[in-house]
Amino acid sequence: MQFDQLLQFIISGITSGSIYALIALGFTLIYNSTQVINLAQGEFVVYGGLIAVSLYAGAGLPLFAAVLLSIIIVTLIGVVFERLAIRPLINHSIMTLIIVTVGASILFKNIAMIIWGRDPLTIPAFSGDDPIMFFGASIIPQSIWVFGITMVTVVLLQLFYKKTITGKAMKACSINQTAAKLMGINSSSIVLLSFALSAAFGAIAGVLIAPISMVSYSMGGFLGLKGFAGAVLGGLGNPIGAVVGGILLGILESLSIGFIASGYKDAVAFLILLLVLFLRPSGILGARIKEKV
Amino acid sequence: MLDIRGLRASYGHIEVLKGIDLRVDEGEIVTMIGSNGAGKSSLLKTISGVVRASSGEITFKGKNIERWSCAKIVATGMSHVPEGRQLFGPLTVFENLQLGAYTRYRRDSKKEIDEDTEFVFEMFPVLKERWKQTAGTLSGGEQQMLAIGRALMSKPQLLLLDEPSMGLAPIIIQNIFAILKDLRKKGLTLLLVEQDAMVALSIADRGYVLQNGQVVMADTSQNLLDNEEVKAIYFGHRKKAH
Amino acid sequence: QKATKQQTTDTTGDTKEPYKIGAVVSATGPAGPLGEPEKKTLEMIVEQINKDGGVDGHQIELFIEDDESNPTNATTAVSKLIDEKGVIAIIGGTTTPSTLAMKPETAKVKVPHIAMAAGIKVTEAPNEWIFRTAQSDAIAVQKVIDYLSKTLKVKKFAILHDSNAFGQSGATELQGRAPGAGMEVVGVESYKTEDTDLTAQLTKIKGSGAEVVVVWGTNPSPAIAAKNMKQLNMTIPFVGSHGIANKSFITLAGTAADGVVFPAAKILVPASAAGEQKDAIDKFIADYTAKYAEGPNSFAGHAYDAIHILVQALEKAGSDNEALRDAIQETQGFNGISGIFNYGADDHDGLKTSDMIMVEIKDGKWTEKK
Amino acid sequence: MTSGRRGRLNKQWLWVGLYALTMAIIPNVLANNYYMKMLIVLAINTIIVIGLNLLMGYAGQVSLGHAAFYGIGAYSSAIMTTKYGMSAWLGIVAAILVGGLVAYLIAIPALRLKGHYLAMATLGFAEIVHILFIELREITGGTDGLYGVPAPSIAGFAFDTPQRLYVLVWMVLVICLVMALNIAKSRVGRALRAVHGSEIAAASMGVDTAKYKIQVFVLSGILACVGGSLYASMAGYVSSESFTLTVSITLVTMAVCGGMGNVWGAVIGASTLTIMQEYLKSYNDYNLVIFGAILILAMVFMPQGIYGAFSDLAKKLKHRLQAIPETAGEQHAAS
Amino acid sequence: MPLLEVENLRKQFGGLMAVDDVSFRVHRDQIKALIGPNGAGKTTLFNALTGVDKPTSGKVLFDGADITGKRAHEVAEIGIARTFQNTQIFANMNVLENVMVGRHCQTKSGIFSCMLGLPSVRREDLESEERAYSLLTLVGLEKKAKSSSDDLPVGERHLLEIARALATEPKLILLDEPAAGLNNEETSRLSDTIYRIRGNGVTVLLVEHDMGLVMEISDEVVVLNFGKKIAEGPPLLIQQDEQVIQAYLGQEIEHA
Ligand SMILES: Nc1ncnc2c1ncn2[C@@H]1O[C@H](COP(=O)(O)OP(=O)(O)OP(=O)(O)O)[C@@H](O)[C@H]1O
Ligand SMILES: Nc1ncnc2c1ncn2[C@@H]1O[C@H](COP(=O)(O)OP(=O)(O)OP(=O)(O)O)[C@@H](O)[C@H]1O
Ligand SMILES: [Mg+2]
Ligand SMILES: [Mg+2]
Repeated sequence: MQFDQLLQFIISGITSGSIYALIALGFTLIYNSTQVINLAQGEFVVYGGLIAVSLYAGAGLPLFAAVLLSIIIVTLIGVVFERLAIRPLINHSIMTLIIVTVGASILFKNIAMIIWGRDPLTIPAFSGDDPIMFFGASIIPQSIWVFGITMVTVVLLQLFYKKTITGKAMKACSINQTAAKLMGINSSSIVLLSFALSAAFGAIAGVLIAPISMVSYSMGGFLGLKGFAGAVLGGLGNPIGAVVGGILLGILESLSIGFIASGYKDAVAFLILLLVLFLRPSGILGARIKEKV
Repeated sequence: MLDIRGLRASYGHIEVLKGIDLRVDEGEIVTMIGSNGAGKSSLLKTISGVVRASSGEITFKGKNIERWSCAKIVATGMSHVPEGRQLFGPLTVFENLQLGAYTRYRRDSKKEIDEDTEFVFEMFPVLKERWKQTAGTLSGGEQQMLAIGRALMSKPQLLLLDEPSMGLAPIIIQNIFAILKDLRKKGLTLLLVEQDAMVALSIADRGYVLQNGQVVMADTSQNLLDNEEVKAIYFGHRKKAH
Repeated sequence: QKATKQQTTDTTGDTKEPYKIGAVVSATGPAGPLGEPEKKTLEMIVEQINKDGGVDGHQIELFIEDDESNPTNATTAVSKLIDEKGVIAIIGGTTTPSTLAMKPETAKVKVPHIAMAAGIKVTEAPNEWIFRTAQSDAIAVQKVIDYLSKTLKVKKFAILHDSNAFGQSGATELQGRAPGAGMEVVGVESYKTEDTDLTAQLTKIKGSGAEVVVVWGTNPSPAIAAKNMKQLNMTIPFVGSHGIANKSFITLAGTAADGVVFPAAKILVPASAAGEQKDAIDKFIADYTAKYAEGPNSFAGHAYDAIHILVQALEKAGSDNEALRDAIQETQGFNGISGIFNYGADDHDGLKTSDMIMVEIKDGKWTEKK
Repeated sequence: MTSGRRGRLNKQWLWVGLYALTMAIIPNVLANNYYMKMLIVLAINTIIVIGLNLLMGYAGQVSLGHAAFYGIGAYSSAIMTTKYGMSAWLGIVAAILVGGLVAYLIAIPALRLKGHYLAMATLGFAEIVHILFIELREITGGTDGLYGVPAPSIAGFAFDTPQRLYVLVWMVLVICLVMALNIAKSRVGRALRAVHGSEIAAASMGVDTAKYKIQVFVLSGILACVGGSLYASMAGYVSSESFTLTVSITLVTMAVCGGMGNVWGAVIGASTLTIMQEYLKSYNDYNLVIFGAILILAMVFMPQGIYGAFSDLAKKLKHRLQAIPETAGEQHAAS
Repeated sequence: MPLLEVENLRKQFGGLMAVDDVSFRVHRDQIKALIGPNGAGKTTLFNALTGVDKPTSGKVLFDGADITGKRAHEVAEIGIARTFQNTQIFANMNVLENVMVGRHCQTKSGIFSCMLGLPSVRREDLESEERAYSLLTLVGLEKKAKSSSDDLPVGERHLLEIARALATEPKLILLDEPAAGLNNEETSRLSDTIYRIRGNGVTVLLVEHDMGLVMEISDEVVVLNFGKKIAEGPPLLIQQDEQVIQAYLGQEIEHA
C-alpha cells in the first residue's frame, strides 16, 4: 500500500467520521440532560438538509441565508417536539421516552417523504468543489467545513459542560430530576435547551452534508445509527468522546475497505466497536460510574 | 416566615397529609416528631414543592407558594435537605456544591460563592479532602455531610432538614447541631425532622407532633419534653446514649 | 381504494363484473423512488382504460399494496390481494427480494403474475406463472459488457456496486460475463445505499489498474461516486447501470455527470425508438407529464408494460387463470415502453439487448451513445 | 394467605385458556389465507416479544438486536432444508441450536455491559449478522435470499397451507406463553426481576446474576429463532431485508407499548401493533405518519404501556368500589 | 474456631487506603459491632467481606475456609448475608417478593423446571412464601407484605433488608446501619429483633452509629479510624477509650 493511498483512506475516514461525530454530539446533548437516546436525531439531520434545499433551490434564498434559516427552523421543531412529546413523560422510564423518539422518527421521516418526495436532493458546496491536495491525497473543501465545525462545536460544548453552571445543571437533570429541582434548577427549561441545541446540531450536520452525500427523507435512520455508535464508542455523555468515537468509526470503516473488503466494512467497524466495549464497558472516554451501597 | 394552613397532599389515591396547620417564625428552630410513616418527610416535600399539595395554603415570606415550582421556591430563599440525600452521584463533591449555589450564579459574585464553599469545607473538612471524588463513592456519612453542605450553598433563609443526623458519627452530630444553633443566631430559620425526638426537641424552640398525617400536638419544646404522653411514645423505653 | 369501491357499486347494474387486479409495489422505503412512479403509472393507466369502457366491458378494479420495500410485507400483501380482494392477476413487486417472496405464493394458487423487478432469479424455473416487464439484469449487463468490450475496447474494469439486491445481482452478472468478452474484473467494491462517502472504495479501484469503473446502483450513491471520482482526479470512464436512468442523477451529480454512460430503456431518449413503440412512448410521456407534472422514468415504463400486457391478455382470454396465463405467454410484438415484448414458453422476459440503448449524459442531457 | 395466592394463579390460567381459545376460534371466523397469515405473523411476533419482555421487562437488559435471532432462526431453517434437504422439523431444531449457541456466545461478553451500551452492543451484533446474511452468498443466497423452504409435516400431514401452519404456530405460542408465565412467577422470575432492581443486592442474596442474565438472553434468543423458523415455513422464502434494525426496533416497541415486566404486556403489545400496522396500510403514504403519531400519543397517555394503563385503571376502579361502602360505613357510624 | 476471621485486610481506592491492615474475629453466636467515624472504612470492609468488592490484600476465613475474593453470590451461598447502608430494595417487587428473593439460596428449581411449572417448583414456592411472611412478621412488616416496596420510608427499608437477608438462612449476618431512620421506640424493637436473630443461631456483625444500640446489645466492639483498627473490646471499655472518644464519640457521651 502506498502512502498516499493510506492517507486517502484516512482522509476518507475522517470525512465520514466527522459527520458521524457531529451527529454523535447531538446524542450527547440529549443524553446529558435526560439519559435518553434520541432515536429521532437522524431526522433532525435530514430536516436540516431538506429545509435548506427548499429554501435555497425552492425559495431562492442565498445559500448561507438558507442554511441559517434551516438551522433555526429545525431548532424550533426540536423545541416543539420536546414540549409536546418529551415534557409530559420526563418523569417516566427512559425506555418509554426512547420509544417516543422512535415514534417521532417514524413520524418525521414519513412527513418528510410526503413533503420532499423520495428522491435525494442536494445543495451546492459552501466553497466550491475543487479538491485540495494534501500529500497526494485529496480533500474537498466541504469536508474541511464539516471537520472544522465539528471541532469548534466540540470545544464549545466541552467548555459549556466544564465551565458553566448551566452545563452542570444539565447533567444534574439527567442524574436526578428531584435533586435538580431542589437545587432550584428549572429542569423543564434545561431539558428544552438541550433538545433545541441537539436539533440545531443535527441541522448543522444536515446542511453540511447535503452537498457531500445528498439528503433524502430516508437517511435519518442510518445517520442516527452511525452517530449513536460513535457516541457509545467514545463514551456516552462525553463530547470529546463523541468526536473521537465518530471519527474513529469513520476511519475504521474506510480502513476496512482498504485492507479487508468493502462489503464487510460496517461489520468490521461494529466488530471493533464490540471489542472496545467488551474491554471498556463505558466506551473509550466514558466514566465508569460506581454507586456506593 | 412560614405559615401552613389546612395542607393536604396525597400519593395517588393515598392521602398522606390530612389538613396540616403549622407555623415557623423567623429565627426559630421548629421540629416535627412522629413515628415512621407519619408524613414528616411528605410535609417537607410539599413545602419545598417536590410534591404538589392537593389543597390548603403555604405562605412563605408572605407569599402563597403552594403552586410554585421548586425552582422558584428555592430562589426565594428556602432550601431542603431531603431524605435519602439525593446527591448527584456521578458528579464530584465540588460540582455538587456548585449546583447547590445554582440560583445564586446570576445574583452573587464568584467570590461570595467561593467563600461559602470554603465555609462548608470548614464545617466538614472531609469534604475538602475529597472535593474531586464523585459523590456516589463517598461513605454514607460523608454523603450526608455533602447533602447538608449543598443545601447551605444556596444561602437559604429557611432550611428544611430531613433527618440530618442520619448515618453520622456521634461526634459529627454534636458538631452539626452546634453549627445549626450558630447559624440560627445569624438569622437562619430551621424546620427540623429528626428520628431522635429528644435530641430534636433539645435544640428546637417549638415542636409539632405528627401522627397519621395530622398534627396532634403543638407546643414549646420544653413542654413537649415534659409531656408524659410524648415521653411514652417517642422517647421509647430505652434512652439513647447521646 | 375508496374510489374503486364506489365504482363497484356503480357498476352493479347491467354492466359486467369488474376485473380485479392486484399490484404490490415498494411505494415507500429504500426502493420508494422506484415504486412510486410504478404506482402512479398503474393508477393512471387503469383510469384511462376504465374511462375508455374497460376491458370488453369489464371495468378494472385495481388494488395496490405497498410492501415498504420489505419482502415480509410482500408475502402478506399477495395473500391479502388474492384471498381477501379476490384479484385474478398480480403485478409486482418493485424489488427482486419482494418479487421472489411473492413468486411461490402466486404459483401456489396459480394466479398469473407479472413482475417489475430485474433480478435474474425472478423468471428462473420454476416460472410457470411469472412473467416480467423490467429488463432483466442479464440484458442490462450484456449491454454494458458489449459497450466496454466493443466500443471502449478495454481489457480491465472495476465494479463499484450497491450491496442491495440490485447491486449484487448486477455485480455477479458482470463478473460472470466479463471473461467471455475477453475482459478482466480487477476490483469489486461495494457500498451501502446510505453511505455518505465513497472515496475509500474509489481509492482502492484507482490503485487497481482498472480502465473503466462500472457503478451498479441507484441514487444517490452513483452521483456521490461521480463527484468523488472528480475529487480523486480519476479520469477513467464512469459507466453506470439503468439504476441511474433518471433526472435525479443529473441534478445530484451536477457537472460530474457529464460523460457518464449507462444502459437504459428507450424512453430516456425517445428518438431512439421507432414506429409504434415510439408512439407509445411519446403518448405515455405526454399523459404522465400532464397528470403528474413530471416526466416518467423507466420504472414507470415497467408498470405501463405490465398493465397493458395483462389487459391485452384479458381481452383475449378472459379471467380464467390458465387461459390468462397462456394468453400472456403468447404475447408477441407488444410495443412497450421498455421494448418490444415477445414472450414464449421458455422466455418469460420477452426482451432483447436491442431493446436497450446506451445513453450518455452531455451537458446535463441524455443522448443515445451509438 | 396461601389460598389467596392459589386463587390468583387459577385466575391466570383462566386467562390463558380464554386467550388460547380465542386464538383458536378466530381462524374459523376469518377463514382466508390472508387473515391466517396475519394471524401467523401476529403469533410469531407474540412469541418473540414474550422472550424480549422476559429479557427487558423482567431482567432489565435491553436488546436492539433481536432481528438477528429472528433472522438466524429463519436462515438456519431455510439453509438446512433447502441446501441440505433436511426436514422442516430438523430445520427448527437447527434454528434453536444455532440461535441458542450464538446467543450464548454473544451474551457472555455483552451482558457485562449496561443500559445503552448493551443496547449498542446488541445492535452492533445484529448489524454484523445482517451483513453476513448479505455477504455470505454461497450459504445465504445473498440479497436474493433463499426460497423453497418446505413446511413441516407429521406422518404425512403437512402444515403447508396457512390454515394448517397456524395450528402449529398456535400450539407453539400457547406453549411459550405458559412457559413464560411459569417462569415469571417462579424463583427464576424473581431472580430476574432482582437483577433488574439491583444487581448488587441480587448477588448478595445468592443470585448468580451473570448466569441468569445469560440464561434469559439465550432463552429470548431461542424464542426469536423459533419465531424465525416458523416464519421461514410460512413465507417459504427468506431474505436479509426482513431482519433489519427496523425490525429489532419494532419488536422493542411492541414490548414497551404492551407493557414491560408482565408477560401479558408482551401478548397485548405484539397483537395490537401487528394489527395496527396492517390496518394502517390502507392509508398508503400516510400510513407511517399515522403510526408514528399513534405511537407517540400512546406513550404520552400510557407511559407504562397498554397493560400498565389497564391495570392502573382496574386498580382505580377497585379503589373506588371499595371506597363507596367504606364511606357509607363511616357515615353510618357517625350517625 | 471463630466463625469469621479477617486477617490483614486491605482495600485501596486510588491513593486512599480505605481499609488498612485490619484483623479481627467474630465468634459464633456473638453480636459484634463495628464502629468508627464517617469514612473510616466500615462499609468498605463489608463490601470486601461479601464479594461486592475485591479486597486489595489480606484474607477472609469463614468457618475455617478461605473465602477471600469469592463472588457475592457465592458468599451468600456459603452463609453470609448482609444489608446495605444505602438500601438496595428491589423497587419492582412488592415487599413479600423482596424477601422471597432472599430465599434464592435455599431453593433449587432451575429455569427448566420453572418453565414447566413442575409440582416441586410450586411446593418450593409456597414454602418460600410462608417463610418470607414469617420473617416479615419478625421485623414487623407483615402488614405491608403486599404493598409496593418503593414507597417504604427509609427506616422500614432497613427492616425489609434484614428480613430479606435472614431469608437466605445465613450463619452470619452483616448489618450496615440498620437503625438509620428508626425512632427510639423502633430502635428498641430492633434490638429485640437482633437478639432474636442471634437466638436463632445467627451470628451478627453490626455497623451502627447509634451508640445506645451498640453499647446495649453488642458483646464486643471493633473500632476503625482511617481504615485502621484502633480498639477492640467489650463495650464498657470501648466507651472509656480515650482514642475512641477523641475520634468518634465526642464529649457529650460522658454527660449521658
Ligand atoms: N412515593 C410514594 N408513593 C406512595 N406512598 C408514599 C410515597 N412516599 C411515601 N409514601 C407513604 O406516605 C406515608 C408518609 O411517608 P413519609 O415519608 O412522609 O413519612 P415520615 O414521617 O417521613 O416517615 P419516616 O420517619 O420513616 O421518615 C407513608 O405511609 C409512606 O409509605
Ligand atoms: N469507590 C471509591 N473511590 C474512592 N474512594 C472511596 C470509594 N469508596 C469509598 N471511598 C472512600 O473510602 C472511605 C471509606 O468509606 P466507607 O464507606 O467504608 O466508610 P464508612 O466507614 O462506611 O463510613 P460511614 O459511617 O460514613 O458510612 C471514605 O472516605 C470514602 O470516601
Ligand atoms: Mg421521613
Ligand atoms: Mg458506611
